[in-house]
Amino acid sequence: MTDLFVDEYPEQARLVRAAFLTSFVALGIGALFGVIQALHRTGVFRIVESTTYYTVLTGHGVFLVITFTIFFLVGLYQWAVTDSLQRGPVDARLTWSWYGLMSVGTLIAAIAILAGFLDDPPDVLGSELSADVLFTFYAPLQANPIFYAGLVLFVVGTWLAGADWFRTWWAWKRDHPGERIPLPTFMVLTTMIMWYISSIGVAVAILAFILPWSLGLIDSLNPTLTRTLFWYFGHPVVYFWLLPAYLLWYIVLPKLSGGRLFSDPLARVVFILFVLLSTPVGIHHQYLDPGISEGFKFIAMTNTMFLLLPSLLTAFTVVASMEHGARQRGGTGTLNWLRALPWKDPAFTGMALAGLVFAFGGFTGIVNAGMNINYLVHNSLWVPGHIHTQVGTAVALTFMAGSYWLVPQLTGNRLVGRQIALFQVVLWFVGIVFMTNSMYRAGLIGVPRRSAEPQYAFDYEVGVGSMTELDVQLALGGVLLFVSTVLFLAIILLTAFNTDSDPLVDGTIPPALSGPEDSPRVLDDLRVWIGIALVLVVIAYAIPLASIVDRGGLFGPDVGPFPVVVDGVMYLQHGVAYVGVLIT
Amino acid sequence: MRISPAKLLIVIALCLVVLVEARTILAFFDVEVSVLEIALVGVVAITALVVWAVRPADEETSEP
Amino acid sequence: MDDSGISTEISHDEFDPIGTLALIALYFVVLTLMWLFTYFVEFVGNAPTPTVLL
Amino acid sequence: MNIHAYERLWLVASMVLIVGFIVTITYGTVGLGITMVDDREETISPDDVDEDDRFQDPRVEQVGENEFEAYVVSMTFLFQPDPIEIPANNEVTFYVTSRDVIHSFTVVGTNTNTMVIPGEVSAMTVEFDEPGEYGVVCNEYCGPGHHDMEGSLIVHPEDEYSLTELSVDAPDQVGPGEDVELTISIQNGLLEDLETTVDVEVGDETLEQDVTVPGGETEQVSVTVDGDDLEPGDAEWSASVDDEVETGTVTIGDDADDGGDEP
Repeated sequence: MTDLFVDEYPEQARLVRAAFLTSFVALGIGALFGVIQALHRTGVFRIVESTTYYTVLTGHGVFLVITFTIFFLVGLYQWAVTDSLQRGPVDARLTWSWYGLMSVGTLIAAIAILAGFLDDPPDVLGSELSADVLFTFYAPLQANPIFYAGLVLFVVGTWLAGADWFRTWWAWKRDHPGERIPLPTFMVLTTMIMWYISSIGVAVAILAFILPWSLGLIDSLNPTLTRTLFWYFGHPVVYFWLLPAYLLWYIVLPKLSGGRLFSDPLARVVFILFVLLSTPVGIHHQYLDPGISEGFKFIAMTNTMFLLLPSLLTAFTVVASMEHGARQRGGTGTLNWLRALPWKDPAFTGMALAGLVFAFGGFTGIVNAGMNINYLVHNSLWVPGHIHTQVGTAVALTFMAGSYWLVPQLTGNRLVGRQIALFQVVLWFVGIVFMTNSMYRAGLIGVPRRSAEPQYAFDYEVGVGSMTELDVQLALGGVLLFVSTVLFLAIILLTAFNTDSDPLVDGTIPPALSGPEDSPRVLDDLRVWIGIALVLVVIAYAIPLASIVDRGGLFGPDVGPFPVVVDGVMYLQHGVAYVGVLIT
Repeated sequence: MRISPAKLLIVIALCLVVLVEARTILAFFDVEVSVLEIALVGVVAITALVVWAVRPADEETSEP
Repeated sequence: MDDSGISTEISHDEFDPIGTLALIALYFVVLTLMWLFTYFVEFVGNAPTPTVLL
Repeated sequence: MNIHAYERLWLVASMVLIVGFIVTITYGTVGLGITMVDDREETISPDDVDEDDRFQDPRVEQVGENEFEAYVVSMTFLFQPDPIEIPANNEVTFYVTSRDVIHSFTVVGTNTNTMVIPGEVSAMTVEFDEPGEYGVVCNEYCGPGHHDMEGSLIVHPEDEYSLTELSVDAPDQVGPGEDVELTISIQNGLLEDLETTVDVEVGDETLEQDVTVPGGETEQVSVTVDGDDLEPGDAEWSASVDDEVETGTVTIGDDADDGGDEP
């Protein structure tokens, strides 16, 4: 057995542990908020006021899809770069600065969000402290400026993390001239290129428009423009969550299966396709937006459909790698080899089940990508169904499973409760099936997402069964997922304190069956791919953005702010006044 | 045991998936099954599965 | 038995991922059927849908 | 590059799938005529919604044979008009704008669904075949009362649909024995002529009068009730055309007679 990561790179292991700690704290809070919502919107049990539901929803979104996923990503990528290049960063101070910046950013945004629970939030920077604007913060809904400032600091932190990894790679390259980039580092670098290109959108949206507007420096903005800039970033960000899971599937899963990665060249092609195609697709979130022509929507759709290709290729490569493992373990037959896989290993089973859910969640993604079929599912409960199968399971469950393999190597402690860990990942799988099945079915009959009380004066036309049954199913799924999260956190916590033990884990990664030497060197020439990606972005976005600015103006047709304050009374009075006008 | 506890657990999980989806799919073919019926079928199926799994195999073979 | 449980080493040229091909072919069929159902039954059957003024 | 034969096969199959999906969507557009909400409408500032011809008075209008337009304003947390009433089997184009933040206009259980963005007007042409009452919801988070934002869409059978508006000019008071004269204006919002009957009741007296209102015009009908047939005191009156009803009270005789118990 080789040296553990923690023994070889103690400083790096410390950083990865810190990143995972932040990530898992966010997971705990986010999961608690999640179960509150599952019980609230189905009317099973309401612990908060319906107006406060949106504070919970904002927290659930931001803490899970920003803090949990991205802190896990930076931890995992720090491990991947260090482990595959076999060296630490050039300057550890930079490493700790980006971690610090990301943490401070998160903390500031979290304060703004959690202030939503106060009865009388204090004034900060000239407006009430609150951020009930959800993860998407669509203007003209307005949060307190510190919410946006926190997001900016966080994103700048991730940029510095990327710079740190590039610097490590450049230093490695000087010592290893002519060598191919090790696959894990290749994945890290390509992910970060995609992130740099895509986060330009949200940076411009916040720095040029939303932040100055929330500070009162400008009076008006163009909601279609900020929304389009958000989605320019908002779709690639889902790949920013997904690609670390892909890294685990390509690098760790074949090893856990007892085999080797089927094809290193195709893994590289897949990541390059993500660099090229992740960004010029964001308009597919705006199929039902006025102010954007059908032609641009159609172009976004074709790009999105071709973005299926890397995921479909991944399905083959990863399954083939698992099959290779199964056959090396003595598996036979066309399908009987599935029985030879190491199902008792929670790390393996978690990732395999995550992959299975991802394959079927992928179908719902295809529906979301289809332009006119969006009329059926847009903003219905179908969409969170999709999100929870993809980021909520493919990504989250893979991260949990990966932690079962990685945390012992980062701490030098043996994993506590391997059988409970197996139960935990299977419980997550069952929970997500219950919850998302209900969400998909409810979405198809028009139940909206993001609503505290989706119960109205009319009745939904439920094809099979009843609305009550769908509600109970959703709530049950949510509770199972919450229990599963608590189990996961408990296992990790106990493992962290399980110091008197030796981990039963082998951290070596076997080489791929078909190695990098089988692929053209141009795959490693990152400048080429950056260039092509930028050209594609310009082609996909230049004309739509020009058209939006031309129609509504850079600062919009006089659209003022609507601060979302905790006290909903003002809004209700506003509404009642209009009802009054209507009646009289 | 005919299969390992880990595999039994996963087969039960997959069983639950089939049960959850079965009602919707059967309804496409105009077969209406109530929640109670499907729950009953589920209990019977999973019990049968567990009983089958824990009985000793005809010839004891070690798990791969 | 070590933790990985590997009993035979299989090299690239010996490995024929026939099981993967079978699974992925099944996936292809399932995707196609679900797509056709969702588009032509769920979506087209959910009228009215915004159409062109003829 | 060294790619396994099966993987090449899967690559081809994947491309077939992708192209198949795009072909299906294109068929929806070209074959079924489904159009996306797009940029065909001019922008409008939320501040100008109240001055805009279409949106200052949110309503349904007939614009051609079997063609209607519905102008809808959404705001925190309601839709105007509410309910929206349209005929079945007719093309109805919805124009929806927002007075404040981003909303949606979603007719639950149908594909009639659009985002509503301040500054923009969403336009959708649909034809409802099934009469009935549909729920309208906002499915984009718009503030703390988002879940209360609900409206309704009533689809009337084509032959029962009317856009008739009624207004009545009636005296508050007449002297003892004087005639009561009601002037009833009937506005026909449809393009077809409206042949109908005006029913008037004053006190215990009932009168009927046939009237034809040309499409898009307003006709006035005067109805006179002989004052000698009416009891002194407050008399309830009502005038109705089809489903529209106006009511009021006329006092017959001197003020002092009514004893001061105003309704």
